[in-house]
Amino acid sequence: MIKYFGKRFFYMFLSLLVIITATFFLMRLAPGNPFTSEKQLPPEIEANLNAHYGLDQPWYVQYFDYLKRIATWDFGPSFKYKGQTVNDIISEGFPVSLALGIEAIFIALALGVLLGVLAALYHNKWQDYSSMIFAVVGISVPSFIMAALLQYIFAIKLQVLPVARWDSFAHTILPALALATTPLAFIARLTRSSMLEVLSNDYIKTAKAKGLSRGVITVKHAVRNAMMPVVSYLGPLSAGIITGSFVIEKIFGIPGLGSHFVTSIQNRDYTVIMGVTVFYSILLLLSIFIVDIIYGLIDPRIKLRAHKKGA
Amino acid sequence: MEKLLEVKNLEVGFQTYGGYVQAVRGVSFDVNRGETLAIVGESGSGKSVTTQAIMKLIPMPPGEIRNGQILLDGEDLVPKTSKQMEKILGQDVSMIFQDPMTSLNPTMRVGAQITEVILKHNNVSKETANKKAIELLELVGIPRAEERVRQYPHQFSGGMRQRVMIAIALAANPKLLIADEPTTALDVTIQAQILELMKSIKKEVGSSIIFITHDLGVVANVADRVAVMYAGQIVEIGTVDEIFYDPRHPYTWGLMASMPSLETVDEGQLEAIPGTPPDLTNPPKGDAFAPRNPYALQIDYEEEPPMFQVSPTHFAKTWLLHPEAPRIDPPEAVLKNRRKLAGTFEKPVMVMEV
Amino acid sequence: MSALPNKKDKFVVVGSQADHAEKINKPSLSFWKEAWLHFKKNKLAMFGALLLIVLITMAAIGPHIVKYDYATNDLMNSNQPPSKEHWFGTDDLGRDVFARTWEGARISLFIGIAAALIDLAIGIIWGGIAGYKGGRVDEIMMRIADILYGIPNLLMIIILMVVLGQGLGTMILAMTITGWIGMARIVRGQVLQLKTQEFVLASRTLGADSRRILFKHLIPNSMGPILVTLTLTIPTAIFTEAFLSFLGLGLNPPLASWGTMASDGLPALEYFPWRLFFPATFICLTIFAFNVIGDGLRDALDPRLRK
Amino acid sequence: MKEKLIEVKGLKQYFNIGSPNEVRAVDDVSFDIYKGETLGLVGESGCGKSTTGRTIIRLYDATDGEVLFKGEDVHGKKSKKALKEFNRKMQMIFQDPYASLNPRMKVADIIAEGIDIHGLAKSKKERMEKVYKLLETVGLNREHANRYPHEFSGGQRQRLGIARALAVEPDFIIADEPISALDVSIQAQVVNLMQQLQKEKGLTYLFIAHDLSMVKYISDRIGVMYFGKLVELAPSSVLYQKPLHPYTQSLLSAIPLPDPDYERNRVRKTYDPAVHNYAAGEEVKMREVAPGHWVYCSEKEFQQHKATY
Amino acid sequence: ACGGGNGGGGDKAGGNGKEDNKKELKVNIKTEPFSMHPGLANDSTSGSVLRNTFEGLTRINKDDKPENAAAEKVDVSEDGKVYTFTIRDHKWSNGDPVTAQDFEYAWKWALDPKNQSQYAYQLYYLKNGQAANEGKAKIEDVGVKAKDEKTLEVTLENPTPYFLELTAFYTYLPVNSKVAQKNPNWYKNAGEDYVSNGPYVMDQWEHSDKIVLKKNDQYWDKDTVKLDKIDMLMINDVNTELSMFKKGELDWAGSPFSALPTDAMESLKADKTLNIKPIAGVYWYKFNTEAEPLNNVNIRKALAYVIDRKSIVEKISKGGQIPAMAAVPPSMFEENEKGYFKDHDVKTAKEYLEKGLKELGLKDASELPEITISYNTDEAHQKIAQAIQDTWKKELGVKTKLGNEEWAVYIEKLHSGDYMVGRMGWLGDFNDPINFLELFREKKGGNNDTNWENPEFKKLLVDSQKEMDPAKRSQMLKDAEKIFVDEMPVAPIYFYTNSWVQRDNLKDVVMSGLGDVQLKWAHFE
Ligand SMILES: Nc1ncnc2c1ncn2[C@@H]1O[C@H](COP(=O)(O)OP(=O)(O)OP(=O)(O)O)[C@@H](O)[C@H]1O
Ligand SMILES: Nc1ncnc2c1ncn2[C@@H]1O[C@H](COP(=O)(O)OP(=O)(O)OP(=O)(O)O)[C@@H](O)[C@H]1O
Ligand SMILES: [Mg+2]
Ligand SMILES: [Mg+2]
Repeated sequence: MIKYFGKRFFYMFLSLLVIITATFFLMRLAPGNPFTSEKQLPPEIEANLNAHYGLDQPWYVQYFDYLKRIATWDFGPSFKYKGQTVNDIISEGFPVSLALGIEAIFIALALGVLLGVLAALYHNKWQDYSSMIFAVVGISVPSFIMAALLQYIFAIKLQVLPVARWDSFAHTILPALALATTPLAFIARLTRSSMLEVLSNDYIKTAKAKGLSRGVITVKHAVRNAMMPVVSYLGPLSAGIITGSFVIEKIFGIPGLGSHFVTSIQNRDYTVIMGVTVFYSILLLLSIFIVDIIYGLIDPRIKLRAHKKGA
Repeated sequence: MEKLLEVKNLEVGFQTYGGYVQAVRGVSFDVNRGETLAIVGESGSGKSVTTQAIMKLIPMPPGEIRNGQILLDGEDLVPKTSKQMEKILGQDVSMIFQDPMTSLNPTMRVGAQITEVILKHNNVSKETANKKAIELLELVGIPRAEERVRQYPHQFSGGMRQRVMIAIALAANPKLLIADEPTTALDVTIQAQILELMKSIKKEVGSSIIFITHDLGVVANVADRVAVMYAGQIVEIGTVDEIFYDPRHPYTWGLMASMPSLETVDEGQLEAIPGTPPDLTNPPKGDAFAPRNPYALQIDYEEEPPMFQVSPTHFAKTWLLHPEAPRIDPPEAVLKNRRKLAGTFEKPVMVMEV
Repeated sequence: MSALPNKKDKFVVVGSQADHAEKINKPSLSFWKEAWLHFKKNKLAMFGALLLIVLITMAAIGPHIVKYDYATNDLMNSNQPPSKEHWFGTDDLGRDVFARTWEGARISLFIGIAAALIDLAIGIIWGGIAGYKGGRVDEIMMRIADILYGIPNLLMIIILMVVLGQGLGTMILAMTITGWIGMARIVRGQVLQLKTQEFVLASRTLGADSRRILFKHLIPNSMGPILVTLTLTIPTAIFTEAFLSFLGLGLNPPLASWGTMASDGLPALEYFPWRLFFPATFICLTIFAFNVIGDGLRDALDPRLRK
Repeated sequence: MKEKLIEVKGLKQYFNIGSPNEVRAVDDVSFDIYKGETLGLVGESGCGKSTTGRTIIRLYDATDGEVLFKGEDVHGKKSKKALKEFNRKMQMIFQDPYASLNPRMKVADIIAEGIDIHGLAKSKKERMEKVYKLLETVGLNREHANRYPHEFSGGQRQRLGIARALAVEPDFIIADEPISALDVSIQAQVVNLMQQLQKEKGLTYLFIAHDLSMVKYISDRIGVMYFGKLVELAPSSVLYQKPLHPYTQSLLSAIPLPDPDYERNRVRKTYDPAVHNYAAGEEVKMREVAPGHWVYCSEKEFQQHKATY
Repeated sequence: ACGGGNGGGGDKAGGNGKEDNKKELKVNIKTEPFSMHPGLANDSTSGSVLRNTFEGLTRINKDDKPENAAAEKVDVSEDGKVYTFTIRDHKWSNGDPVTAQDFEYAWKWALDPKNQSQYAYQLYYLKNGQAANEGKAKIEDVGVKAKDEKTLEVTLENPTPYFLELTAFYTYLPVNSKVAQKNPNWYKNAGEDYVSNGPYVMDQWEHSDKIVLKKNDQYWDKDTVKLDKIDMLMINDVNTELSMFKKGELDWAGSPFSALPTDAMESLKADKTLNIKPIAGVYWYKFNTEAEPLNNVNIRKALAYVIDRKSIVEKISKGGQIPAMAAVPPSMFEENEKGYFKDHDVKTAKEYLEKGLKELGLKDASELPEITISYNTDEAHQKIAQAIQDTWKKELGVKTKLGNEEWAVYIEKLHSGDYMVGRMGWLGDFNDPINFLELFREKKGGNNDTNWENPEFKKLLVDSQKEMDPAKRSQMLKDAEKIFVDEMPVAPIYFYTNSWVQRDNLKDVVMSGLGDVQLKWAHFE
């Protein structure tokens, strides 16, 4: 077990290193720099700025300096937002994205599983068709359109919810819904197909032969076993969702982390790009790891062992 | 003997893309209290479908029970809803499936899978159910049962799992236990253990058993009576001795002859049944076995044979038993074992129903 | 008994019909034919297929059936609602939305299909080799895939777009750079499962080399899941294109894709809804079509669900 | 003395070497197979029968030991060409008639795969002729060439598997439980066919099964395996009449026979490896108790066996 | 749709109107400001906030003229090079008196190279300002000196006629030197140490979310200030912003804090809620005068003359922008409303084209090399580019292609001359025509980009700097502009406007000619 964790963490560390390296160099490859502005800076000033942020150093010095800093969980100062550090940006934006993300995951999971289970239980009946049409429609609408539509309908036309911003619970409803739509639909479909598979298993027949009621069979025997693919989808998904969505945050004016993904690149705010990437990657790797652990909890057959890594 | 189960003229079919499959075509038999009825027959002959129909486990759709009655203690199960069946399943009838590897829920503790049935059908507390589960595991010969209840199926070997399945099936003291090829997936030594276990349990608990297999050796071992199925019909049914020592249906002959026995020393060819089973989407006219039957009569190709009674307990569905049929001797392998059994009628009697 | 009519002449032994016995009555159905039969029964999937055919046809002929060119401005006639003249209305530069929609269909579908095909090629090779070779090779190849998968996709795409400049090629490259991983995993999983199957062993005992085994046995038998994944990759690509357009990283105008049109039309939702409605509807319909076709295929190709 | 076609010497096949779940699937097994005979191999599930067969045909690389085919080491380094030639001479028939045929290939292509790989047909026509001939050899007809495996019944499929193996004109065929998945009524078809082919083509078989009655019927000699070891090897009738190793005895006593009277009286013996009570350092190996009758035993047991034989 | 939206907005506005004197203002500043330190701020968002929290020496008043603010009195020396400011008696929000030292400290801080101020060049007018910033002179030698608590003496490099305009700019704002020296991080967050001397103080700063200003009790002119609180939200999406305005969640939408969605313009115009005000800014297309065929002045002229600016402003940008046929906005040179040539002058354009082609030895426009129009990724730029592309093709038969880049890349491309035709917007930092001409003074000047240079033009600009007579100076600049337009290194497209919607009862929001907004006097009626 310890060996397993050791190996996992080693790989996580390795992945992270590769990700950091790749992003670091990709970023530097991108033309433009953080200090470009409409009115060109005098070259002396620019050189001065570069020197201050260490951008005049050879790449390997910058690279290793950066690695050293990250090792102490210090992502450095933002190049654009004077006086703010990347750690500040993350620690301010992440809680918002996290709260929104959790709400969205909750909606997606609850409704998605419900729909998927219903569809599987009533395979090829109207319940199945309507759930799946709902799911496919959910998948078919790009999130920026969905967000704009929700906003238009509920906030502007019906005036029942606020248009935007991050204040009260009412403010969270539309963005959470918009954020949840696609995963909801995915989860519904995943659940359906894995439920169908599970339902065709012999142990479901056994359960029926025991005289258990349909509800008990569904909940105790089928759903739990059908959750595996959902869990593995949920891992990367939640990493993506809780770090915020650019689209949703932009349209709903939410001060989350997601907008930094895009704006930091556009601003060439190197440290923010790196910081956000590293943070996201760590979350992603962790979530994949957690998924594997949950796997083990759900399915006792899966042993966390060093030499046999679950595919 | 008292009849526990009566199946009358059961017809089951499936709507499939390839057409309508008449999986069970008018099957009638009964099971007495405390007896073991073995059902043998080729793959696809409708053994599983018949028994699953009794438990109403046929997926509907695409399946349907088209016709017939299934009387359990005189009560017809066919019209029952799945809600009503819940009370009967597990309690009055329970089932063991072929593959012990997949018949248990892999993510649930073995104990919970047993107590589940007990709690459903008996009004007892969790602890009592737990105790009962441990007792059951001991009954089916699993050592250290107190520890084992807390383990998961994957921690059990195939034979042990099948024992667990038996424990589950027995949990609510069912009147009828249906075992659908319970030993096919196991190897001989373990098969022998499971068979012994089932026999001893039958003695102890007194349930009736329907035992499906296509291994004649197993049949000889466990059965009191044997039903031979072919193409969705019972073609012969009788006591185990009658079937093994005085079979009347050419398909039964074929089965017997195609198996070498340990004593067979001769180097001759085995008597294979040529050809393949009929397609049940459009079963052939007349006797379904005729195309593969070396003794087929002209009429076999034209008219379905009726059931003939050969003894109070022995029936066979073949024109060969018709008074006008020519006398035909079974193959060597069958002849060798043939015995004159007490109770056999002088002449077969044609009956419409069993 | 006496009820029986005299059939004496019928009671003669005629024996078995050995010939008849080996005959296969059912018409010969290849795997694909059977799958098609199943697919046909799935009304939703058939609807999707039909929809897709219509969309593809329109992409082919659509731009030619109106007299307007997708790129020509007509500022005096900007933002006209749908009319007899302009069936889908005009956009803010007065361009005919109908012509642009079908021009956009070409590009969106092209992006989708190209990205999916590239994913397919890389995925099959990568996943196939990893799965078939197994052991160390598999471990290393999958590790690489894992690491690539760990890089935030969006970040990667944006950075690539920025580094290489915007354009169709970059867009497809950006999408496929991590897009193939899903496919590779599917193929690997299939191959892992199949390679211990007896028909593969049989081929090996006959002396078949890895290539033959991979391409004659393993890949054809993974076709079901591969196809399903493929039908789901196409909408993902179309989707990503739309998303990138929303970020302003779309194609260079006056080229139109549904993505650029939709993100163009989004702010006009309240005022000139047709500018969003048409491209958005067609994005949704296309994704819908591919999804239901994918689902249909999944059901039709999965023998377990088919039973 | 008959000509030895296969000599298996000290064959070992371990899986997951070095890891905690190392499996010694085959552990130091030696036997010979004579030209033209059928050697049966029985034992309970998981005792290493399939692994033995697969290692012989090089599907696995042996951990240790050697396999000689016509005196040549199978596992030794070989050129591609020699390997191919070897692949022709040794073939395998598999257990699961459903899994052993590629469901996406037409019967003709399945059967012709060996022909294609080894370039045994010069033209398309010749190829098809061969396929037709093979189909007829296994009792099917030409029309079947254009069909897909799933349209066939289990017995027919198994015959297709045989046809595929025959296509490269092998000398030796390993049949890994070729009939266990088949119906009783169909089993005989396959067994008959195999016997007929053996007679016609002078084939040699290694016949793996756990259905002892069938094994006995088809084999000239039988080997009994237990946990990766060969524990007894004898001509088939001898093995049934005079089983020496307690495991063989137990195995035989567990087989149900289609005879109710016999069944009512059958007494099952159980095997407990502890009965041997081998002392530390005692050499346990295969010893020839009577001509052709080998048992895995210690010197002490050997003397006992000899005495009571 | 328009009526409904308006109705909704009206309801809400009416509701708010009931509470007679609403004292809270809600605006959207779109994005997080880069910095709230006057010396570090380098973007308009930061400016929008700072302008209302700090008090510079001067403030642009309702008449768009600098008036004394933190300074009570200004004396200018004869040669126009020495300014002596007397600081008004007033306090920082924490009660500290505002002193001349605070100004000296702030300006020197910004010029100190170790402080990385990107806008330090705004202070280059000070003597030794540039040298100090480039590390070539000591900070102590910069021409700003606190003679005593209340007297600030500023020495300039050159006589700068518009220096009092500059002192209202945010880089010239003071910083409480006591606090700043004690806590170098004082400006990073709202709180006790974030002290200012303007009409409002920053009460709350939730990064990327909002800034809340409240009335400054210590402000010297606090009786003029009517609002108690200003919420400055950061909502990036302009559609969302407008929707919020319509729903009553904002009191202001559009320029200068943010922008209005172009698609909404028509409906806003129809409702008569849209406000438009020309500002000192120009949108133009720069020509790379070293790239074939743009090195030919006639070709450049042809391309510039043919552009249909009226259609562009009416149909694309829609914000009431003024077609630009000159370089300097009409707010500085009134006559530029008409410009130097006719808009969409196809005939003349064709003549120039003919001439240009002949000079290049080409027969037909189709033989011209393909021209790439570059712009940075943005919908509006893209649309204009498409319209111009279309016109060039239609009217002149010139082949073009579009290329867009993301801002950071684009600007670098332009600065390095790696382009043919590229769009650029230019906004004045202070109210003086020099803003729009100066950047073309030298070929290598950082913002020229066109590689164009003209000795006469250069001389006029240099001389104007020393000219103390406003009228003469103005004429010199006009002459320079004429040369510029004649040579056409850029094709002006339009002059910027601010367009916005606001609550009807919101009054006295002062918008300068540069487009900046002052909320000092703002109030609800
Ligand atoms: N769900 C189903 N849908 C369609 N046909 C079915 C279904 N279940 C069973 N059948 C068909 O019914 C027939 C009888 O099947 P059944 O499973 O009873 O055979 P069996 O005698 O149990 O065979 P085996 O020995 O292989 O278990 C077969 O032809 C089978 O194809
Ligand atoms: N590729 C493999 N990797 C790891 N272990 C294996 C592998 N193949 C076989 N084994 C193990 O080796 C042992 C012998 O397996 P083998 O398949 O040879 O048994 P068998 O006698 O053929 O059994 P059966 O009668 O069930 O076919 C088993 O414990 C099996 O789990
Ligand atoms: Mg069955
Ligand atoms: Mg095996």
